[in-house]
Amino acid sequence: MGEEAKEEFEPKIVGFTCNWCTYAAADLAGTSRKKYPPNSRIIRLMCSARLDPMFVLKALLNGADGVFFSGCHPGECHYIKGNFYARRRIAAIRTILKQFGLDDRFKSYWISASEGEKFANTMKSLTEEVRELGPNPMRGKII
Amino acid sequence: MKGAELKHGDLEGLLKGLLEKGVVDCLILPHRTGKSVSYMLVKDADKIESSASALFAPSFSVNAANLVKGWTIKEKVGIVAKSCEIRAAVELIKLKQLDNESVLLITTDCSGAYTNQVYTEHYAEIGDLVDSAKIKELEGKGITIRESCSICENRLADVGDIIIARGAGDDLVVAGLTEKGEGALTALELSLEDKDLERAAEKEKIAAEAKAKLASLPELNSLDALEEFLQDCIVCKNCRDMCPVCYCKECFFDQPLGDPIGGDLLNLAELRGAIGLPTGQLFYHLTRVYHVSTTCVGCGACEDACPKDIPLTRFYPVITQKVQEIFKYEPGKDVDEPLPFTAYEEEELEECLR
Amino acid sequence: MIKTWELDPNFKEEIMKERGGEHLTACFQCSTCTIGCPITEYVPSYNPRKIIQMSLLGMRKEVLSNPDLWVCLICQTCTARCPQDVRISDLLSAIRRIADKEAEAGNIKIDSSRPIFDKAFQHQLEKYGRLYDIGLAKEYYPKREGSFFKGMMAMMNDYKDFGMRMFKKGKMGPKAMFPEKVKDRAVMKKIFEEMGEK
Amino acid sequence: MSVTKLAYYPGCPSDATAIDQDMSTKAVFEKLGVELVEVEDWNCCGAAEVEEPELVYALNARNLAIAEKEGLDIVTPCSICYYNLERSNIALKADDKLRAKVKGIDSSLDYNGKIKAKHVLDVFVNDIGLEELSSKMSKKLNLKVAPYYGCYIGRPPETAFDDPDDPDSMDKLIELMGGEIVPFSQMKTFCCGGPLMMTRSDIAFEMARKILDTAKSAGADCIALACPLCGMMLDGKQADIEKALHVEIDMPVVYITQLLGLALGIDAKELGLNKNAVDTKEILGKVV
Amino acid sequence: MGIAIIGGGVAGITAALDLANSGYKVYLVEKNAELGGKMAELAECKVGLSPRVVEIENHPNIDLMLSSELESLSGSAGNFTLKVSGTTVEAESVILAPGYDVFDNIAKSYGFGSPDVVTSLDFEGMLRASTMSGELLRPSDNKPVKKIGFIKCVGSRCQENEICSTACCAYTAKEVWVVKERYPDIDVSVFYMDIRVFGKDEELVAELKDKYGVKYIRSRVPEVIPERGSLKVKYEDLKKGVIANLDFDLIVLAVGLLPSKTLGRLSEITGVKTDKYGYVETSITSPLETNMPGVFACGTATAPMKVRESVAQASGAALKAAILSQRTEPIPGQEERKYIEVGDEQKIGVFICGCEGEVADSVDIPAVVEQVKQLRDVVLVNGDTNTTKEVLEAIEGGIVDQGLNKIVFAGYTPREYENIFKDAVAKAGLNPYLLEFVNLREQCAWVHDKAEATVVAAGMLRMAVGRARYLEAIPIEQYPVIPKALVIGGGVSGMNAALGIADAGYDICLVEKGPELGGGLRETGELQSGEKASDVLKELADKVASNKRITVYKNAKEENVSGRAGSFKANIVGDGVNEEIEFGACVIATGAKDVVPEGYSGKEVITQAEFGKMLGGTVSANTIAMIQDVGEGVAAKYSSIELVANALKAKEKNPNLNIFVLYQDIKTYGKWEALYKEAREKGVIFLRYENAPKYEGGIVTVFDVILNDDVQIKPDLVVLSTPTVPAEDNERLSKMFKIPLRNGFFMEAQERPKMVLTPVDTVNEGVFICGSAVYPAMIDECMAMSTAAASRACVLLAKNFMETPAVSSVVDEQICVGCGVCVDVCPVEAIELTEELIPVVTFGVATVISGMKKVAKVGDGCIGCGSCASYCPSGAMSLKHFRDRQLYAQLDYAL
Repeated sequence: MGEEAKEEFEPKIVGFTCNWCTYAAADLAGTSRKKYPPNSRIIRLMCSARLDPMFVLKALLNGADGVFFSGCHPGECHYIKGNFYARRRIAAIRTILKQFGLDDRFKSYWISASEGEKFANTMKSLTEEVRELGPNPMRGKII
Repeated sequence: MKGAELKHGDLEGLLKGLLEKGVVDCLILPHRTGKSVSYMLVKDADKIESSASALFAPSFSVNAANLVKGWTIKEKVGIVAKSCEIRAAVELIKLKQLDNESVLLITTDCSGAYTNQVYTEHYAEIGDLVDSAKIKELEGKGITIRESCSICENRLADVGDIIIARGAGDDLVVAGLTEKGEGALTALELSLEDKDLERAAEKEKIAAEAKAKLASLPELNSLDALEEFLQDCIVCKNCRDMCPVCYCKECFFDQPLGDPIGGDLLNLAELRGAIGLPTGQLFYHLTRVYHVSTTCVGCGACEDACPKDIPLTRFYPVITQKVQEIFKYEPGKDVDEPLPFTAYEEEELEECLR
Repeated sequence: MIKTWELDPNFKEEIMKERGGEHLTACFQCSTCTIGCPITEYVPSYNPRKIIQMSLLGMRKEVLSNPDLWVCLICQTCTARCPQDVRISDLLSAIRRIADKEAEAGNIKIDSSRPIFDKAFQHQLEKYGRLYDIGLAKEYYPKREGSFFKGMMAMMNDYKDFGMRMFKKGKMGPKAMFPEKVKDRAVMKKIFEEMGEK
Repeated sequence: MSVTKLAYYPGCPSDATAIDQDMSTKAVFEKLGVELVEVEDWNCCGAAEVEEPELVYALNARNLAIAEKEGLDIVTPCSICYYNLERSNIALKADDKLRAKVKGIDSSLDYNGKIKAKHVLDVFVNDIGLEELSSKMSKKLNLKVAPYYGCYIGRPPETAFDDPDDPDSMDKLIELMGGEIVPFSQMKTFCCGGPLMMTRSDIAFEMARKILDTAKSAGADCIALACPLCGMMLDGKQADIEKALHVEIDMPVVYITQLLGLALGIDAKELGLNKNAVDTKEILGKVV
Repeated sequence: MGIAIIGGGVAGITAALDLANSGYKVYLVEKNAELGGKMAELAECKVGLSPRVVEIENHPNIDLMLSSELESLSGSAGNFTLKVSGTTVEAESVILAPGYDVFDNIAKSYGFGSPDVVTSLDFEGMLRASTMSGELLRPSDNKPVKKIGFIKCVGSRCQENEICSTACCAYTAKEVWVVKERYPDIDVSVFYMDIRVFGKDEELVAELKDKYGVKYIRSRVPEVIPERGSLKVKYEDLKKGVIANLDFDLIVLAVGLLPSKTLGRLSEITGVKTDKYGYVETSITSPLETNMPGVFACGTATAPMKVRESVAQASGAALKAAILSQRTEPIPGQEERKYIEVGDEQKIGVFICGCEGEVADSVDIPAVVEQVKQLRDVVLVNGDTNTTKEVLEAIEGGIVDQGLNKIVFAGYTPREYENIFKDAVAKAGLNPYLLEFVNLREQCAWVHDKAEATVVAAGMLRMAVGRARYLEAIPIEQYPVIPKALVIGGGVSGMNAALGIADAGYDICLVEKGPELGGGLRETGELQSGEKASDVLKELADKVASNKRITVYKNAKEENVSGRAGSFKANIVGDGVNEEIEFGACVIATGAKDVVPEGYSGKEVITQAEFGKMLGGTVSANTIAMIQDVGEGVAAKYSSIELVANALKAKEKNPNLNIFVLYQDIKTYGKWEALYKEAREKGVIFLRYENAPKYEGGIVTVFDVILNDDVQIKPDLVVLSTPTVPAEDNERLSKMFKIPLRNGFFMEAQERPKMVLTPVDTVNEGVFICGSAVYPAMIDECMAMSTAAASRACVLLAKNFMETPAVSSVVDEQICVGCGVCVDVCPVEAIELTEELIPVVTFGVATVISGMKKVAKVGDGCIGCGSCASYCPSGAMSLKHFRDRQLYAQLDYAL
């Protein structure tokens, strides 16, 4: 892709966050007025454990240029160990995505409720990384 | 492990003994139907005859585990099958689709199998028994084993309760891998002695060949490639139905759970200009490969089942193996090992996350 | 290595008996005194809080023979700022008095000319009731230098310019050559006898 | 005006090195209409060299007792004298036993704790008051002044009459006279080194230089101060400091009483301004 | 009648809500025009506090009296008459929560007055401003701040304010953390004397030092020197033995706390005694009671403290006040609610609130309204509201008048406001789960520029409308609340909690695993206040024994806990008991235990507790070495206090005793600072070390950081302050009650980074924690916390019924094949496989007659994490309100 096209490309990113850590961190980023790019839409889950890898697949097949997931740091889950299970599922789906070179479009983070700054910075770096990847080949495809 | 040396001719007696001594209440084992081989459920020991030719027949019809999926009755069933089938059975035990207490898993050595179609077509050349030399020889004639078998590293029996290993010529070794297996053999009044059936060198050789073969297969390394690969797919879901470890009673894809309703479809179409109507091939196969990612034994039943002859072996086992690698999990190996998705370690997998 | 059993645990009480030393133990080692002290810039080893800690522990000899005791300006900065009202200026004065007594008794040696100066100063007061600069100098310099001659030389050195300057400005006239005396000198003597260092 | 008559305690340097301060103090009070009665046969306060507190108390009990007999509060232009007088005053007032002990030395030390000890600066700013002073001023001082307070005006807390870290009584007075305060807050209460002058002149000189330097680089026309020991260090010894430390300073140093005298229109000579070690002529030129 | 609460800060707010929510009439008197007190001034606390303020403003049981002051009080407990700014209020009891004032007599040496030297409260303001601008600017020249120095203990632990202000260490850490989080490049140094933080705060400080590279410098800094455009701070570098200095461009003075200026007058009016520091006088065994019966005090009225402790005290005071009062008001949410039938027709109403400019300033609401209108089935879009009140009214109107059956609300974060809006929707007759939240303020308006924010807002609303279509009315089932509580742990906290709940009129099962009541306090000789621990225990135990409402089980354990808030079941198993009990709420008060640190052995080595007991008899020693801060475990909050109290008692017995205290931080917080001072004055020698002292051959060797030298002591007794570890049972209880632990101690529900407004609540509603089960605490705190836990339990027990949690998993039994993976991945063991006999099973090619069918069943314990739903490949298991299709809808519209 030419540089020019890259310039104009605004990635569409969808993210799943757990209610207790990362969603709270996003709120904290808000109360701290941390600006970050407007490319991500957040879907609130109660726990990382609710992340069904099908969501990731669906998002990517629907043309999301990036998908991310973020929850409490392992060991700090509000639901005691939800994120330990989530981590395994995420690892599995990443491995599958890797086969098709899609793993770069799926990011996972651990951001705790107190890490508002980290959330905002993550949104920045995520947007840049996805912008660098260019559009999802599935974008615009009718599926 | 403890085992006993036998001859091919002893197998019939051995299996009959299992029924007669009450070790199992019934048996599922391959039997010959003309040139072909399929499975039968035996209650009457007299129905077992000259098993050796069927037992080691290099043919794959269905995965035996698929036949016992949902076997939750208390009567004990012995299952005699190839490694990939027994492995699938073990996974089903973990998934509670089979009760460990009511099965006796007997694994036979496999040298690789031909599809039912190839086998019947070339029965004359292939015969009842093959070995690796024979397979090579036939390959020269364009008669090849199933692709899933050619990339299988687990052809030698090494899982289940009892293994039946082929030696040179007519020699066999039968050995118990588990307490249950050894108990069964003891009940058959076989004099058991310590046996070393590791067969490391042989295993390594098979693995090397399998790896080489795998490497030679075209790789599906992009979404475009996958799209092209699946272009003939009609989402008939036969692959799923024949998969031994796809165990749902009603598949997600047979339910309206994910489908938009009402004005939503139009809202979406309006937003995007056009939308495909669910459910797409990609979503179906990618979801399915995730669903079986830790349990897939690589038996190739999916490929056999595909009416469009899509070489699904290049998709399912190839990908699932990679997932299994990150969990250091070998499906079907040990009935007590937890499924990867039901376990965790507090610190792990950081390299698989980003 | 400080071996506490070889120290004098009563030293803190000894200090606290002195006027000004009463608050010694209130110290919580916060370092306010040391940080704010103007002298530390010139005498880096000078550390009031360390002197206090040593005193608390009973390091009597080390504290009393510490020459740093004598560089205190009594500027009261530490006293004003001390959050625990330790009154460090007064406290150090109390310690200096003990040191002085010990030195008088020959138990320690003080490596500072300040006690000599202070004493010389006090002698003027005792004698005249007021400060007599020349008397002070005449007593201080020889004692400091160890001989009359050296003392006179040192005095000359310090005073030759200064004296002339003062003289020129009418601040050190002939009148200054003689002590200004309090009339009731008897009372001065009595005061020093009763309250002075014994 | 609340104050009309005070007992005056000049302190030892008043007839020698701080004669200028003594002269100006007397002149200013006279101009202000406050009668100063010199404490009869006063004795030294003990300065910084008498370390024994009880000795200080006894010495000052005598001075206080004399003033008390006159029924007058005692005022001094010297900060150290003030400190010793007032701390003795406080100690004697608070401690009956101490008072008895002191009285036991000699009946002339019979002090009953009826009077206050004051520093002249305190009297100017807080007793006479800025308004009153202002009304009597006839001259404006077009001077940039570094007000130097030294130790005993804001410290220690019990005798202090100004803020320990940022005193401003002199500032207010100078501003009232039309003077400008140069940035000097860091040095306002920094010790001049005086107490070490005779025993560690090396340190004393460095400390004094720091004050002088600061005033100079702040652009001051002069330093104003209120203590003869500070005067000795900063003015009297300035040339010695210049010589010893190889610097050139040439910073006039004047007593606040001298400045106040100028503002009140008193003749410079009467204020002893010809007696300051560093020449003060330039200052005089800025009095209009 | 009712309860009058004086002070509308965080303590007053908390007490008011606890009382009002359990049916008491509350008069909340606040002298300012707004609620919130000091907390509203803190950088980000306002956001956390506002939902509570909204709740109070809309609460039917609270008479909010703003800009009002108490003028007089007459009458007695149960019958007070108050004059509040001219109005007469009748109350049965009074709670004083006037808060604190900030130390303002700051020494000029700190350069205070220079624009770049600010107090911590000013700094909160700067942080708030930086929140808006994105930059932390130096007040003097508006240039970005690069180096900040925090100076602690300004106006505390000093002559003007003798005691320790307790909160400063923690709030400084919090401010530093905010700075480093937001501006990692800013260099931060903190000057301190002792770091007096505990638990989570302790971890924060460690993190600040290690992870964020904040320099913690041990020096009480007396002056800030402006020099060449920067601010110089001198400090003592102990290692090098020199006075060093650092330059900063901003100095933050961590100013101390003083009793509220209004307290003096309140004391005159009410007759409540204050102590010598000006705080309300309370005792450590009854920290909430004043000398006036019926008048209680809480929060910083009683001593300087943090928000967490204030809030605990406030809840506790609420219960104390409630016990003296009559419940007269209905409990909100307990009224009969009928929900309209939602037909097939989608009638989606969208409400976008300007949030008093907080949204409207960034988002072009009319433009968003236009876009949302285009979506099918959206019948109403309202973008005209600006306040919570307005939007709540509009929503209610939309439901009642226009028959909306799906509501999308766009405004604040659901994390804080969801309950208020759900309640409003429910009141209007719509099932509350037909409400969808859009977080326009926190996650859009505050983080995006204007043009972007409008685009994002429209996108977020599309997602919400998409999801709203699939929302289901979740049947809300009610179940009766069992008016009975279980208290686990028979120590002081447990007994006190049990007595509190019993006094409020509920039956209690008090379960103690040991043979005796009393817990850790049984190991204690005297309390820090001088009272005999055994007397205190006896009094409590007698009260417990004679209280007919309390059934005590000793040598017993609770097992098989099931159920949920309001209706739990458990078995009490123990000495001759195996009883099933039912209870509505549970208080866990398991305490903690001491461990003897390793590396110190010998018969002359004893623990502080043992020494405390020894002090009851004779102490035959000439030299004692007390060692603090050694060993694995956490230092109890009372550790330093116990140490100095014991040292003092020992000195009292034998003034010639040489006591050496070897320590890192003396944490005599609050008024206990006086005890530390007394210990020093009595001649106890304190030696500060950095590396743990050694004890070998009868000699203690410690490297004293002040003297920069090894000091050796030959003690006759070595007294170790024992670190504390959690009670062994915590692990088991954590699993059983599904409450996460932190370092083995129970975690409170709200793990917000900066404040804890519900310190005794847990993630498992209906289960409360207190005392040393949370963090090893002083007896006064245990008392306050246990009363708070009792109070929170009583708020729940006061209800007639509870509603089943709607967000829980549900299984489609027709689809479930019983693979049991859901059982394995459920973190709280809420799912079980049930076996059902089935007549015919067909599998593969074979058919057998008879068989068992395994089906997953979701039990009451489900906490709604969704782990099961995400695994289940067939979709047989799903999480209500987070069903696949609901999430897919969001996904569909996100792109």
